Amino acid sequence: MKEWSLEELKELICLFNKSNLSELIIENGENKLVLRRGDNVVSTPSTEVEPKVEKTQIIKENVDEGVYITAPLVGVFYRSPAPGAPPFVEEGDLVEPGQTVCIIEAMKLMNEIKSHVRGRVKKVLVENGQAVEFGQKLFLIDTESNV
Amino acid sequence: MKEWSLEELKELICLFNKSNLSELIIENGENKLVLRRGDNVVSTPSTEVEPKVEKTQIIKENVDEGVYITAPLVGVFYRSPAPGAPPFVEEGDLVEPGQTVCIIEAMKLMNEIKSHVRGRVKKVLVENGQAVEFGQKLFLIDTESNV
Amino acid sequence: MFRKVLIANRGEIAVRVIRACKELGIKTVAVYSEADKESLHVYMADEAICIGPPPASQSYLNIPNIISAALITNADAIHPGYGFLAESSRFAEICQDHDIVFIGPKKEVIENLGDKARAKKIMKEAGVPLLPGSDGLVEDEKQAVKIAKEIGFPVLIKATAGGGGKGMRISYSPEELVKNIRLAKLEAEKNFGNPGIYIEKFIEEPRHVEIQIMGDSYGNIVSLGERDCTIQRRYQKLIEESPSPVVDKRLRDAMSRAAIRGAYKVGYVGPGTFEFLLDKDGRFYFMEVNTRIQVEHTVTEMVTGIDLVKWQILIAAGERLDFKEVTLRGHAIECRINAEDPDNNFAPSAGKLEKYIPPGGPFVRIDTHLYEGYEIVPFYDSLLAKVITWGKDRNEAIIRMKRALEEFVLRGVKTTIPLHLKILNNTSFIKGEYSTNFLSRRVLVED
Amino acid sequence: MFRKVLIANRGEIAVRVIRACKELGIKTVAVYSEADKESLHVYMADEAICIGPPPASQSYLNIPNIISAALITNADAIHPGYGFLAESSRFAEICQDHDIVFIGPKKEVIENLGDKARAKKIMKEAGVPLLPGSDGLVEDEKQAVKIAKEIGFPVLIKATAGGGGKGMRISYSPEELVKNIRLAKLEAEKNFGNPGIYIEKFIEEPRHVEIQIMGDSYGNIVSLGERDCTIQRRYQKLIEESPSPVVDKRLRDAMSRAAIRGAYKVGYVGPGTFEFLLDKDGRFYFMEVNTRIQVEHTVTEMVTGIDLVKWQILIAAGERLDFKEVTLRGHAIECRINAEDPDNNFAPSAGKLEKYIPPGGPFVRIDTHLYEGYEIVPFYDSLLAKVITWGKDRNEAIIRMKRALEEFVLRGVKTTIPLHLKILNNTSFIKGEYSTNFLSRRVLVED
Repeated sequence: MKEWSLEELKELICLFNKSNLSELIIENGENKLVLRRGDNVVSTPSTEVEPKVEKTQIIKENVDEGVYITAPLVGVFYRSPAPGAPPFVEEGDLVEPGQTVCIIEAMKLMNEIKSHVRGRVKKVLVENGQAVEFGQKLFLIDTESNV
Repeated sequence: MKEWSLEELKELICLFNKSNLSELIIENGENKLVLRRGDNVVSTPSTEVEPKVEKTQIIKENVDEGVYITAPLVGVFYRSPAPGAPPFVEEGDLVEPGQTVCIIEAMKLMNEIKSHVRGRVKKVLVENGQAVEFGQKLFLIDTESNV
Repeated sequence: MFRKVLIANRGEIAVRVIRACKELGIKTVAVYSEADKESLHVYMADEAICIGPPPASQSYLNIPNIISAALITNADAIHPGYGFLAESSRFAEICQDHDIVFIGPKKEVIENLGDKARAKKIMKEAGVPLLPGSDGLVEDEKQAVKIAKEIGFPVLIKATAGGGGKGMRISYSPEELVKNIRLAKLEAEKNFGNPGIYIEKFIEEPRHVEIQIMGDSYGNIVSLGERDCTIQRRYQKLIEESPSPVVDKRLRDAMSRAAIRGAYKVGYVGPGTFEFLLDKDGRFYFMEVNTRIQVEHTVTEMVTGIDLVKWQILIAAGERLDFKEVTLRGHAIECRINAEDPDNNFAPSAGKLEKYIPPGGPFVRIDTHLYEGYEIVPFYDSLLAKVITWGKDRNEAIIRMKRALEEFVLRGVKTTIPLHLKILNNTSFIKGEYSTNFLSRRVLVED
Repeated sequence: MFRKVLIANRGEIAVRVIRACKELGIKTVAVYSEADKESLHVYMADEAICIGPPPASQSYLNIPNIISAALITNADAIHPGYGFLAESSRFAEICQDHDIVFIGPKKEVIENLGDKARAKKIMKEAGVPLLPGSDGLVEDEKQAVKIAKEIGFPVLIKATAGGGGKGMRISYSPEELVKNIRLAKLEAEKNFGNPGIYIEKFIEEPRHVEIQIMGDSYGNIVSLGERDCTIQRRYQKLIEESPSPVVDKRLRDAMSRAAIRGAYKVGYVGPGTFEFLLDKDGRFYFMEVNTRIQVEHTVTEMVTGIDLVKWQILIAAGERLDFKEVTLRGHAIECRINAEDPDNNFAPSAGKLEKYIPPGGPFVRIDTHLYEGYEIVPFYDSLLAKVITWGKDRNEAIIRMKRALEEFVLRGVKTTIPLHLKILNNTSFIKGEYSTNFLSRRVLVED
């Protein structure tokens, strides 16, 4: 067998990459050329990526059962009117439109954030004292179930 | 067994790709060539990519019925050995491997271009006196029909 | 030095400021509207805070959310960029109230220079030449003719309640003036409900030439030469260059001295721009001061070798200028590439950038927030990218700009590149002979 | 002036030459191999001709196809770029035979300077300092010791048939020299079948400093200052800068004078590079002349403001240099970004550019053939892009380079950017204290 030049090998590898071969062996007396595809290279794209997409979709569907109360301004989120005081709402509580659900402190001013829907607090999504940006999800409210 | 050139290997891999073989082994004394199909490689893109491939193949068959003689060098294409002389080949002519089909002038040298296949000239794709680049299609040769 | 700077802006200038901060070793906070989630400044900054919905009034002009974003991220300083809150003395004051450094002049300076009448008064006191005029309303025709004779014809009659070019009339002689004053008063009464008019010298074929100055907190003020911003379309600058093709060393020095005098008078700190009208005889008249970094600061950077945005931040942090004068080398031109369709009356264009290949190679600079796949949103100004070229002389800079614009691939959105190429190929432009009406008189009429 | 130039190259340098031609108003012809069909130079040129299959031997080194491409497109001249045919006197001759201007020195000059022994002889005659040595083969140990004492220890024993660092031995004393000469002869006999050896002064911790000269056809030769190319990996330059942190005005002038003397001696026309070894005491020794535009010409452009590629073409077309001396302004650095994986023994990397956002902003230059979606092919050298930054001083240029490399988004291919950042953060590099073994001794060992 001939001796493969670097250029030819490069091209051969390129070709092999594009093909759907798993193995290429050229033997000629003492000389032998073997190209073998890496397992993980092959398997990864199909099995790994697809479920990911599915998963997020599933999560979204599970999670989305309800509506969000989002931050209408940037600031620090507080669950209760004062340190030590009980939170405005707890998970499981029923909220009415106009009911204060939290405070966001911005520029030293305490802004009461009110619910715009009627429903049950399914999840509190931000910790007390955490900074929030505009539009950040604060509460998930279940408006569907029998309230 | 002969020594495989890169060009031949390319063609072989191409052929193998299109076939439904899973393995091709050519052994001849000391020489051995093995092509093996990757299982997973085939399966993943198959659902997505295959229909596309089929389509191009169909189109290709309609349009391409035959093989191309391409320019092996850059230069000016001449159909006849001298101005005023009859062309080497006309559409409809039968060509044999090794038969001169045109001249490409490069650096003031006249290079006779020979056919590598047997078949009938289906189409002359370049005009006399036109400049051609490497790989440019010059003639379409019908190798299938009864010649 | 600051540890963290919040950039209260978007687009290319936000990217520009982030770059300066990175070179200074300062952490950055980007703020963005919901429309700008995918914008480059959001990716480039160390932190990013959403401050509101797409309309600027609710996001990039939303002072409480911006201040709050600075407070929750512990930013030491806010860089306002240009536009939006850059010249808001109220914003500067609120920053100060919250112990955040506003990267710009003191609020009093912004106020004094932001009010045109007050700014002119200060500059007059500082000995900066103003446009001669009636220095107030004109009462009758006799007074008008007297003033006009003093300042010399032609003169411009302006309605005190007018604006944007409305209610203006040019007069070349006393007779014309008397006639026009009557008409102007009538028109002003009718259109603005106020017949008050005043007179100013009319500059024929003026050029917009501005002086870039930089002051520190220790009383040092340096001029970085001029920029010629004469090429405009409806008062929007399109092409800027430095140096100006009509300014020689003597004039540059005179304009620089005037600007520095004015800057001293107000105690100017940071980069500032003194805008002048320049007439055919090389006389210049103060127009206004821009108390911020300008879009076209880039051309000054290219000819001086000085990074203006880095210096702006350094000065705000209390650093001292380390140069007393600058040397201009070669010539720089900037073209503002807008998402507008010049073939369709400059209608704004939005859409996804399908293909994006910026120009490159020697002496070509791109300031942009674009990347391939970016969705151009229609909510803000239409500036897509600034292409800046440098050349050993003006001719090389022009030719290089043509080369750069021709290799710029921007697929998926209409841009002003064809208009720029038309200007760059125009003989009057190439000769440097043009005034503010260049575009309407020499380029757009051809269409 | 030429009407049409064919560029016998690919990648970033083909793009660079096309840009120069565009600025000169010259039409361009790109040639490309089948693997480069989608390459940027093919899109940017006015015409493009496929000249062969992917292997360079059959395409970019295929002289008949390249000449033929020039003939069928009526190109006046061929620019060879660097690498491939750039220093082939045979190619230069064939161009001449076909009345095509080869944009480079005359073939005799390429031949004289391409032969290392002949080049050294000429330079010696011109008074350019060479590395002191045995001036031919060393016969016996006695002679060797005598020569070594003359030139001073340490000395390097080299096998005349060796190369690439093979068959070299350093000796610090006469005793060591005697011992090493025996061993070296034995080794040379064994390894190369030729026991011939010679002696050269050994430079400890040398720096690679090169002088860029430019000559025209009228006997004018100008030096454009030096470039420091000391940062190398296996004789491949990685980072280049101008000026060199260890060259002062006196040394620059001395090296420039030497290079100009050498260039005069051979009648050099066009841009050329005189490579020197510089020792710790500021003595410099001629190594070789590169008779082409170099990869790192960019840093010279940034500090001189002179477009070297444009001048190369102008000079080939018979133009006269219009400058006699140059002023260096600030500092410029170039990083060569290669498609190699520094974490995997610099294995070449190929693949599709999934995401590509080049750095931009002030004083950052990118020379590249990349664009988003481009497929990096494995057939040619691994240079992806050159990032060049300019700063008012070396420190600013370094900081700016870090900023630029950190904002460079190249997804889909492994690059040497992490290695560059490691170098830029290295204290010895920042101080400018490093020699040719810097990378192996100071950076790569840390891994």
